[in-house]
Amino acid sequence: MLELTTLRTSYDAFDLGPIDLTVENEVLAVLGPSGSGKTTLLSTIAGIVDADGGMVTLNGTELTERPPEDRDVVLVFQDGALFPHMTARENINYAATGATPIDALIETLELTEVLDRNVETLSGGERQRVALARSLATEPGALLLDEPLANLDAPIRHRLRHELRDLFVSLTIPIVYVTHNQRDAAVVSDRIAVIHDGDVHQVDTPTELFAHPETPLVASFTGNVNVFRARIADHDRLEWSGRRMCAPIDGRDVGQSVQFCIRPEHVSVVQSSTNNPNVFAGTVTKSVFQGSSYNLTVQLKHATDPVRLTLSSRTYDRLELAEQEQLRIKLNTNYIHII
Amino acid sequence: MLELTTLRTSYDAFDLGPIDLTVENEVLAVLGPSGSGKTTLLSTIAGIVDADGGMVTLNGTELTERPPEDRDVVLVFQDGALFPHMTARENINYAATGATPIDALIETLELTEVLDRNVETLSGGERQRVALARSLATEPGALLLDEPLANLDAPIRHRLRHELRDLFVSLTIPIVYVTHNQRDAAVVSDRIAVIHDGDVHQVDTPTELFAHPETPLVASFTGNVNVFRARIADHDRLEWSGRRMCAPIDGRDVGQSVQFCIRPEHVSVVQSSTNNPNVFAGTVTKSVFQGSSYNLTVQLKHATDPVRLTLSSRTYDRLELAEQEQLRIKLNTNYIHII
Amino acid sequence: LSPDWLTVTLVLGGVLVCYYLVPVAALFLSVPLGDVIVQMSDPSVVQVVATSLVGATISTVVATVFGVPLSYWLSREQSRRSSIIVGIVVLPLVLPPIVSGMVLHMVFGPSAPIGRLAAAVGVQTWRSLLGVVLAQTFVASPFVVVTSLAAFSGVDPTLEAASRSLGKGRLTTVYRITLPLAMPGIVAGMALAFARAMGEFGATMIMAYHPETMPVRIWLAFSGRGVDTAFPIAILLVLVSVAVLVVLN
Amino acid sequence: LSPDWLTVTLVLGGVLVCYYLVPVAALFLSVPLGDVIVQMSDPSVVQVVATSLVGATISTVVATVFGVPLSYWLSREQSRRSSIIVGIVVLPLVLPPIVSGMVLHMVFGPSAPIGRLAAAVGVQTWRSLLGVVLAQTFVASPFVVVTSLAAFSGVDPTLEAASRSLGKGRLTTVYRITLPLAMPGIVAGMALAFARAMGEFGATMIMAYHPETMPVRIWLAFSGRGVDTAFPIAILLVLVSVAVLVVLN
Repeated sequence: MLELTTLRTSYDAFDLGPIDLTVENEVLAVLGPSGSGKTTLLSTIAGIVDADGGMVTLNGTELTERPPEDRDVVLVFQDGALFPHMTARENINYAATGATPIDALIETLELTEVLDRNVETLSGGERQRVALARSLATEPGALLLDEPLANLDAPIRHRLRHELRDLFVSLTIPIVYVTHNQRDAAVVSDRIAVIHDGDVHQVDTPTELFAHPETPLVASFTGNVNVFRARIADHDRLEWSGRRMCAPIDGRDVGQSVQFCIRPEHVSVVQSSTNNPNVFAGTVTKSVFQGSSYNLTVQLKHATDPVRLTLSSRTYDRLELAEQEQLRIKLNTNYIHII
Repeated sequence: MLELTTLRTSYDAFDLGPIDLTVENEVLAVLGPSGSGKTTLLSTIAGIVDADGGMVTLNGTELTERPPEDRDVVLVFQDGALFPHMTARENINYAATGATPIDALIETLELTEVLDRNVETLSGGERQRVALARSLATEPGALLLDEPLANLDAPIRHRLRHELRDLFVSLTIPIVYVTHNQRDAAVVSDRIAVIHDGDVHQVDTPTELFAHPETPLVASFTGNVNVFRARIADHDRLEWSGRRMCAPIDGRDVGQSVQFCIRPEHVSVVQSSTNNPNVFAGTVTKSVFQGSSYNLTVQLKHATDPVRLTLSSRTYDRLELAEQEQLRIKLNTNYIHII
Repeated sequence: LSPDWLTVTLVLGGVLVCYYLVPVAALFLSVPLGDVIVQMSDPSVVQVVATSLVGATISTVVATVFGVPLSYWLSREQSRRSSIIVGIVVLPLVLPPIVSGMVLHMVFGPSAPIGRLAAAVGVQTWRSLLGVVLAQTFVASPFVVVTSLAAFSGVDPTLEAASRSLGKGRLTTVYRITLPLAMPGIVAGMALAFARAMGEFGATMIMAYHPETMPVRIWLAFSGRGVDTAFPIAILLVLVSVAVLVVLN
Repeated sequence: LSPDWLTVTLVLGGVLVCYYLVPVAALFLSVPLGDVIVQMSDPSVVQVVATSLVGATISTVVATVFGVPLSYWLSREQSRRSSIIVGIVVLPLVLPPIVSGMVLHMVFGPSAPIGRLAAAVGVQTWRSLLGVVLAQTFVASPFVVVTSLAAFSGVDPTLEAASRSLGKGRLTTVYRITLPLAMPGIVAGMALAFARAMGEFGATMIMAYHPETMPVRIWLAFSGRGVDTAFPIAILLVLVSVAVLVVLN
């Protein structure tokens, strides 16, 4: 178990923390935009950047004052940080403690072919796998990864993302995985911590985080782009721009001003005209093909802010929608989330 | 109209072409993985890299032998290539021909605030907008863009992608937009050219390209990951691992070996057991949450290769699927594409 | 670094730094500044300083005019030919100055072909201000070429490509983009060349023992004549060197 | 570049390149190689070459032992203090050698405190091999420090961080990661220092006129005694310089 207790540091005029996080033998993804302090956090845990305050402990042992080599924590750098004067094999052997069965590692990571190549000649994906093998060869007590997929092409990225997940599950150590990509975070991790401007905003399982963001910032960074102001109307209704609709109010005070959000893929298009309070009429102002789906922007009659929705191309084709078309959309009560 | 006729070049031991492409007053996205020759292609059109053969013409004028400054074609470099010793305003004025209303450009691109800032202090998105304003200030006859969104964070990237599309539509010149991101390509362009190893594999509208890839390579690079071998059984059926199913055969020879593909989001889950030949029974071997959707890997009873499908979290929640669960999937005839 | 290793490093390094610093400090502490200023008004000292300044200035200008275009060309031409030329440019930098003086003497000396030819039309290429300039230019001008070359190479060629793609020709691009960005490096090279020319001793001793430059006068002072005049000249040379260091940062 | 501009550039640059190359070529063409080899067996020439080689070797070793740890420390310490030290290290590089000799003479000369102290215990710091080494070290050792510093700075600190994160201590990291990666630069610095020490003239003239080094002998030859012995020595010095150039590439 890796524990960060009110961990603080400042680096290059950037203040990180105080941060409290507990990582069991699980994968914790740290999700945030560039400049949010993700790399500084990893460097502080690894001991490469000194902490200004707080504590890092691994399985009960305090690491805060120890040099990086005595922490039993390995950091995998963004570009791999392979030693350029060594082959892939030499890189891995450099780190090996002798106790680890290196061969199994090399096989798992499919490195047999590239072992004797100069690391400068490896592809991005191969470099990352060598870096990972090198790190695991030390049999670390915890593993830290800094955007391992950042510089890879989409197809390789997609494959490696799933391979990493499988590998991580087979290790039973705390793993911290830093990324700015919400999909990487969702696929790879057991829990996600959203970080912004050096502070942790929310820690939750991927499904919880994406469905129930606690702040508008977390909502926007997890693709939850429909965030609207509303007021609690009664015990099960929200008043939104003069219209009342059903929503999970969860005992909030009537009259309270709130924000609610709904993910674009949770907004559905309904064809029959009903009296459902959660169905709204509007006009498609923009329709954009995105490869595997369509993004629609809908201007509702009763509200000023437009609603964004994502439709699979299958649904889109069936509905025969187009720009300036009238339609009815439904905000399903189950997917409305009040912040 | 920008025309490339059997254009060839070699650069850094990489051979590009021969390439034939015609770009009307439209946006042509050039989509390919890194190292596929995208940047070399742009550099050759702009005259920064010499062509080894073939021709570049713009509105009937041959450009092939002209220096870059006499081509009336502007290349927007990946990182913007802003002049670091000038402010944003000076960068734009450097390029201005005098004839263009710079002010309108600055307003459209929301640059008023940053005009007098040193360009080194600008954010990635601001740099790209300054680079774009600078390029448009020359009133070019054609615009070339090299991965303008590559180094931006997801939310900014998403916004700028749509802004670029609107801007491009307002210009009536040939625009070539190079990217390795299929979503960027789909949103921004009128047509997409898929390039790989220096050759153009397919040129088509985004919807056509994503639905009807002409080669397995195009299929895989556009996220069309389900590609299977089959045989034409009769005038409207395909034989796939011993099972016959309906498919758009389009008069191919009976007995011919083919490959067919279907996008993961076009595979649906059906609940009732029917006699539909396109419904197959299988087991979920893997289920991965991806932020806004779930990726399922399904092992069918009759076939060896697994089928990948994407379900919206709404559908996924309703079906209450999990790993090792039995289910039936349907490959809708309309979405099966034979290569 | 274990503490011991760091200590060893700092002790070894400290000895070296003291070895550089103490002698220079000794120069400034040995003579009262007042005396130095008085000696500076000695007409023979003024003459020597003037010769050095004029020679070094001419050498620097010649080096800049001939060298900067060459270094721009070298920075943009990546070929076997250009790397041979870079080798030739670096040669005078690693050649001992006394050898430089000797080889120049074999071309421009009183018994050498060009030297005799020039003398025939009334220009003396040795034991003259021209001789001083010839020696200083040979030794100092490579600094301009090498430093400007590094400066030009540091200017991203993408910026030049961008400028040309924006419709500006090569000349405009060089003047408005490349030169401004390379300027700090070019100025640094000129400063280094000027300082090297001011301090030139070996080649000057052979090519132009007369008219005396500052380093030659220091040598003469030490070999017997007017030791005192060496101090203001040495201090002046140290100040020029320090000024160059400041320019370089 | 319009064609005219390119022509002007190449003409100006060509003049400069010829100015570097022709005198050096003249040296090699002036004397038959056979004569040079005969002169090389002159015992006085052998003695002079030996003094230069021994002196330059000692200076290079001293510079490496004292300088490389310092430059590693400088490359990893980013502070005002370290940038002042870099300034002090560069000072001897821009100081005219004759001034270097003069300031060393003020500390190690016959009438200077350390010089007298050393003489009292029987060690003569001037007009001796030690004097040669003192002069050469002062002038040449900064090349080792500056070049190694650049080499160490070129080693990505991330690689050191990675090594330590993999459980290796600082010493292991330096020996197995940093030093191997910086080695080409360190060797280049040693080569430059060796060449500079071999060619040292100005400081040696003041600190150790005797025993004669190769540059001093060339000067003596030119000022009257045995001109012929200057040729093999000059050619040898040119060859050392060219060898260094080859090492640098």
